[in-house]
Amino acid sequence: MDLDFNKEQEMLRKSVAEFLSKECPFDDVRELEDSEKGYSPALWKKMAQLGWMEACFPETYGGYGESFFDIIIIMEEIGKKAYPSPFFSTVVLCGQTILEAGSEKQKKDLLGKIAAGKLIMALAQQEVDASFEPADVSMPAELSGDQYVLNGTKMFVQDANVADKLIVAARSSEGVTLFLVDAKDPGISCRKLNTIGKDNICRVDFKDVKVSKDDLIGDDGKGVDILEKMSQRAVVAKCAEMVGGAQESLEMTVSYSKQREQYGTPIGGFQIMQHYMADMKIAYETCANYLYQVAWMVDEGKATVLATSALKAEVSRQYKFITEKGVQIHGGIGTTREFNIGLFYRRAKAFEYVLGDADYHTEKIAQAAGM
Amino acid sequence: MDLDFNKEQEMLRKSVAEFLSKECPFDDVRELEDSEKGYSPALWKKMAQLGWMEACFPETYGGYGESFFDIIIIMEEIGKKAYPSPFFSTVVLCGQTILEAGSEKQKKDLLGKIAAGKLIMALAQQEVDASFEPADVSMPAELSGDQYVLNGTKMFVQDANVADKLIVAARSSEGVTLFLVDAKDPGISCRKLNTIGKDNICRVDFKDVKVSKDDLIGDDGKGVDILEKMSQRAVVAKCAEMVGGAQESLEMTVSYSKQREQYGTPIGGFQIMQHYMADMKIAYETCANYLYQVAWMVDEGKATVLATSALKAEVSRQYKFITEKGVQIHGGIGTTREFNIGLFYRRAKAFEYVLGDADYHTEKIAQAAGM
Amino acid sequence: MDFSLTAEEQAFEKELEVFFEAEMKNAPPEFAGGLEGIYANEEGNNFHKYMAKRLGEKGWIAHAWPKQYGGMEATIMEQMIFDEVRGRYGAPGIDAFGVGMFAPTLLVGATEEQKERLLPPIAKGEVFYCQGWSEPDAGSDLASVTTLAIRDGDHFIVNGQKTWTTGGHYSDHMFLLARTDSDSKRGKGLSVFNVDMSLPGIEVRPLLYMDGNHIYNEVYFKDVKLPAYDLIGEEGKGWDLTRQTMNFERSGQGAYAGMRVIVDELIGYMKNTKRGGKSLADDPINRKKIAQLIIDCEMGTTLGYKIGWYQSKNDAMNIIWSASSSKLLATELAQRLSQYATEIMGSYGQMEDDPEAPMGGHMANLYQFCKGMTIYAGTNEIQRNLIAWVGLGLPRLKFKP
Amino acid sequence: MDFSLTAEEQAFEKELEVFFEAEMKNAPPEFAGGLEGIYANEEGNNFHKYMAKRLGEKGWIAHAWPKQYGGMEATIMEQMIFDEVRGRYGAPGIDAFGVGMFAPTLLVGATEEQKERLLPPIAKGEVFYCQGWSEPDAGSDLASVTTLAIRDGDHFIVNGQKTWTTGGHYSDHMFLLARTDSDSKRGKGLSVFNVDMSLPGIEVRPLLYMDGNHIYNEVYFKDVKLPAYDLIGEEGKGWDLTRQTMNFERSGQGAYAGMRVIVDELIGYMKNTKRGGKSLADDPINRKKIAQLIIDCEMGTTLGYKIGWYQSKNDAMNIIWSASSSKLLATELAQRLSQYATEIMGSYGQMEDDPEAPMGGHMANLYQFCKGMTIYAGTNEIQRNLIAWVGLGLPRLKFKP
Repeated sequence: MDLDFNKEQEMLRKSVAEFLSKECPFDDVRELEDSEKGYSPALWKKMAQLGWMEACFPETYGGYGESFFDIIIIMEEIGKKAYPSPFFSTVVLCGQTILEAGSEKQKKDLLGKIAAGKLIMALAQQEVDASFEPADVSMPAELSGDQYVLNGTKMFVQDANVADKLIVAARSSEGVTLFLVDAKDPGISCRKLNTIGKDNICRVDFKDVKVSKDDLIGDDGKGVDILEKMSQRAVVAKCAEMVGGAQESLEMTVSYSKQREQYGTPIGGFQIMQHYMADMKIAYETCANYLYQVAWMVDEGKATVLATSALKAEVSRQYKFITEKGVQIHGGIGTTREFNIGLFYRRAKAFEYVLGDADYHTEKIAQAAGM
Repeated sequence: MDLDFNKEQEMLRKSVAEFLSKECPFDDVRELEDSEKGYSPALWKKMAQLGWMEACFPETYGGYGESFFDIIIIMEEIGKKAYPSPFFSTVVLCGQTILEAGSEKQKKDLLGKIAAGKLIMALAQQEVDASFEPADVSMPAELSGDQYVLNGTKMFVQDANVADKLIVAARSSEGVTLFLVDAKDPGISCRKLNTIGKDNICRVDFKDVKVSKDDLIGDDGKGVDILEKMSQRAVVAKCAEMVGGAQESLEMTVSYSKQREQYGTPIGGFQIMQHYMADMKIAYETCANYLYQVAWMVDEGKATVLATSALKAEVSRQYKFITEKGVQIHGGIGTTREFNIGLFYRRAKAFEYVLGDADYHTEKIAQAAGM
Repeated sequence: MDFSLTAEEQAFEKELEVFFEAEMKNAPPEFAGGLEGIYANEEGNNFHKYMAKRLGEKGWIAHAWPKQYGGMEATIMEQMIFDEVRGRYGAPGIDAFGVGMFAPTLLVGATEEQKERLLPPIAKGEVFYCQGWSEPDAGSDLASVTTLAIRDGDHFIVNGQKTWTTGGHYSDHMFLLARTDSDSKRGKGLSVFNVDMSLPGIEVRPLLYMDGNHIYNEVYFKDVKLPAYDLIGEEGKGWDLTRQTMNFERSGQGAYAGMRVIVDELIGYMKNTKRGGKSLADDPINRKKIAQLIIDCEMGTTLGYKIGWYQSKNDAMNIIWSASSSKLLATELAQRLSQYATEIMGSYGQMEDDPEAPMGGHMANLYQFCKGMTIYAGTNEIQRNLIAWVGLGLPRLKFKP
Repeated sequence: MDFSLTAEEQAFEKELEVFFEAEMKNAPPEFAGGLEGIYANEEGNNFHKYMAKRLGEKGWIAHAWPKQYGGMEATIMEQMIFDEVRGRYGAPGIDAFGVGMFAPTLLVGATEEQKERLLPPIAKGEVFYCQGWSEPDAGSDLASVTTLAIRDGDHFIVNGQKTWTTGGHYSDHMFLLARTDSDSKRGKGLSVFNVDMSLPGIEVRPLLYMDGNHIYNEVYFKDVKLPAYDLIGEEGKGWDLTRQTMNFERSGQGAYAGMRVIVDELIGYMKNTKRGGKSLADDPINRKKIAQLIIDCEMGTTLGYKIGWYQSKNDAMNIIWSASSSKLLATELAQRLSQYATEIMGSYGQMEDDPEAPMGGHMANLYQFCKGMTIYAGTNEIQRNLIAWVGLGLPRLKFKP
């Protein structure tokens, strides 16, 4: 057992942290949130140049790494800085799906471009009924000659508005299947929704969008399996972002409480504030520890549904708890757009919906426990 | 609107309170809990002499009152003193059932005896599967000539061990039906269970117990309706006992916290203790207010399932909360048999099970709200 | 013990229902209600002001005031009925600051001239107020305000900064707490003023809420010349007056009625919505959440009656802790409501104002705005302290600096 | 970052599983585990002492101690594995007071002679301790103990009263905190002693738990003559030594493993039980409760590893707050577990020891006993204070008297 990060990992963390602190301070985050694109193409290029995306894929496919912990570290730092970018959509949701199930050609082509910062992707799974279950995908993909034709609506597709390509889960005669689609296809229309996370969540409509048989990701009808396997990794990566945000929220709150005085004393001296912050610390520390353990399990191929679902359910709950108390301790200033704790309060809620909310994962745990 | 009790009610409250303080201090409560009978026959007689039971029934049937608030006041005071007696089983569960559905003869006979303190009764509804739903009663009552024959097991029958008569819910060919049974019938065996409330909860087995057709309470097959109507009143009465206990728990805790010193200051001065107690006070006050409102609704014939279920669900939750924090604030001494807060901590749990727990009533609320 | 309404009260309730039913048809589409509804945009604020005028015509703004100031001397019970029905319809029109806080302050502490001058415009729904209390370094610890108002003949010259000035950008007047003795400390040397917001030297700057809405403001005073006749109460005795106003601030009736309506709206949404082929209304976890919200609304409503009862008996001590309790219950219920609603809606719960958002996206906004509620008007921590001190008589420890 | 066990560690885990699997067959019927299991009755205590002896033979009691005192110098990791497996089997045999608190104190603060005399019997599982800390007026505020131990030649004469003496009625020795300087105040003038409970003048009186079980005791000292060689550490420096012991007290590994097993037992019960014709295991509300318990066990277990990691690096500051955190998590999980279990069982949840009680009625007992857990060994309020002060560096305010 060795519960420290190694030197290379610490270096990666430091470089990501320094880059984001310098290149995207919180004021820029707010600006990006309010922008139509919701991210900075210039910074995206720099991230690629620094090798962040390369770190996430094996050498064969244009990367140089394969340790899942590198993704965890990058996501944690992204979380700390509340940094908006299509990294999670592109590298994790789509990248891991391709890595899991893509053909050699797709891997070389797509992952190579992602690694080089030249391809942004988005995953379209949820539909109008908002079910998180991959098996509930019902949008039809009808075989017509050599092509599949997609018709229908996908909801809550993050970064569809800025993606070059989409992976779309749709139902063929064989079952749920994943299709690689050009985001600029004229049959596709995309509308960015107004969400609490201000984070490029889109509705995407498909009208007679044609997909060649070569553009299936994985076998026809195998979409549910692929998505579930990908989810194991993606859930952990998203939780890393949340845990990073929780850490930053805790730290900024503790620091504010030491400096802010009321009644002639720092508010962090009041017992009720101390108890709030003690609980916040416990929440953060237990989530972080468990995150690393589950990430290790994923890396070792030992991940279980119970563990990833327990992680997502608890991190969702505790991130909300930490940011809620964080705002409360900040007082009025914490509720404003210009103060940073609010960025995290909003993200805690937004991220709850990514890859299944607490009730969804809670039920998965019960199933995994044999009930 | 008039949210005060009237003079007569205040007098009744005072007389009940004084009687219990004098006749059954907490040390005696502990003794009664450990005794086989679980109550004091001598005090039962005195209660009758003081007219407590008479206060609960109309004049026609041997009483002198009919205000539901008199029952509420008596139950509140019983709750405050953690007083163990078969009052709830006899006067409320069975008394109200008879009042609701008994024949004139049964009312005159049975209620008169109850009012005179000469009859103790118990209601047998739940069965081995522990369902709270009257409609789930499955113990058979087979018609054989002029008689019904009862066979089976009833669980969690409070005071069956000291009752003279039982009202037994069993299933005839017409549906769930209520039977009046002599508790000393040789076909009946009763075993007192070891429970957290130390409160005469029994298992009762019936073997070929014969009941004459005259001893039905209400019509054949109408048991579910009768029990549900009775429950409206009985739930409120039990909640009154719980609210009384909550009040006493709050008061003894506040008073202890003012007097107990640690670190050179009364522990009630520490902010976290103050916040616990503020929440306890809100919990008690809101429960008490709502209790009176629902009691008024019952008295006016306006009671709804939503209101009584909301009351029981919330009072169950808050009584547990108040006593849990009450013990915590007392510290070690609060966990002992000799200190009084523990009596209430145990009762809060025991009473949760009476006439449906929080989950049961929560579901009833959802139904009543049209879901 | 009697919770019934008299025949007159029932008739009044009916009259109000008819009135609000009709008037709410004039609301802008997807009107949000609450502070966000009336201050975040012009349509909402216009509707607020329109409704205030209508209420003023009916005499319902100043319902319980003495007749000489435009009131109708209604009973507390009638006022409660008004609050409850208004809450049920989510109707604006009552200025929380002018009507809810400053008018009672005037009734308690103003001169006859001031009452006659200032109260009737409020009663008619023609003048709107904001609150000039908090400063960057004086939040919960309000007694440490530093804004100065220094007497200069028959004027006071004001310099300083106020913050969290809810609705300041739509207000005609402010009631200001400022230090009239520059050598004074804490509660001493403070005074209360009626301030015309159009005076030269006053600058109102938006302070955006975390969701981007403009509700709050910062208000800067630079050599603002206040006429001395707008000093309310005695010079230097403003702290006592303000502490009374704090209690006016904390009743919050009508909130429960409003939330109960939202719960019903949510139930309707659930019954009409399927996820994974199953009705949201059939999910036992959802049902449990709804039941708890209903319980909370029920408990809060009854507590509201009790506060009214205490008010009708002028039972000051009980009013304080019970009003604090109601502030806690209502604001924590708002948190729970927005939490549960946004959970029940699943991914739709993250949608703010958007054509596809369920319930107008108000629940995602409330999820954010409710965080302000547990902070403003006395943080919930302060309220719990108050309940402990006033309601339970627990000792107030002093700290060594 | 590596959570794996080495081959040796895995083999050790296996060995322990085989051992406990076999030994637990000797447990009395419906053995409850925990403090109630080993102190509430003679059968349980006999089994505890039998198991201690077996563990002593294996060398597992003193696993991590230096070899000269009967230890095996095992790693922290091996100790954690031991705690976890023992917890999983709910096995007794480790004296929480002698092994868990007093032995580490001796290792830190005793003379060579004392270590050689006192440690080996503990290591062999032959001598059992109780804790002589709390007094009626010194609970959380332990520094205010008043029991006196006044030097008289080569003895100390002890007078006073201790309380909450868990297992005092089954203990051979006590480690006592007493005041050796009658003029001293608070942390000064306190000393630690090893006390033979059979000395004349010591009286142990039962202090029944709320469920009627006999776990705690009051211990009265009347002119008890302690030999001076049983003074541990320097005279008058007992407070520093005790504060270190507090940290030994607060690790609580193994608790999560034990509770995880109870959760599985509960799941088994639910799958085999129907209510109103439906399996308890199919009820979504029940499923949610179980899931939350599993989450809590998972989180706690991983925190346990982290504490072990800090211990292995002698990272004192992190050990303090993380051990406090673990005490909070474990005790509040015990509350939640007993709460949920007694809810899921419905009316059966109220049954204590009874032939018809599910899971031996232990959940109704735990529902009561868990209240002690959040109080003893440093109340949960004190633990949260500690986390704030030590873990977050928040200021410690002083009160004016």
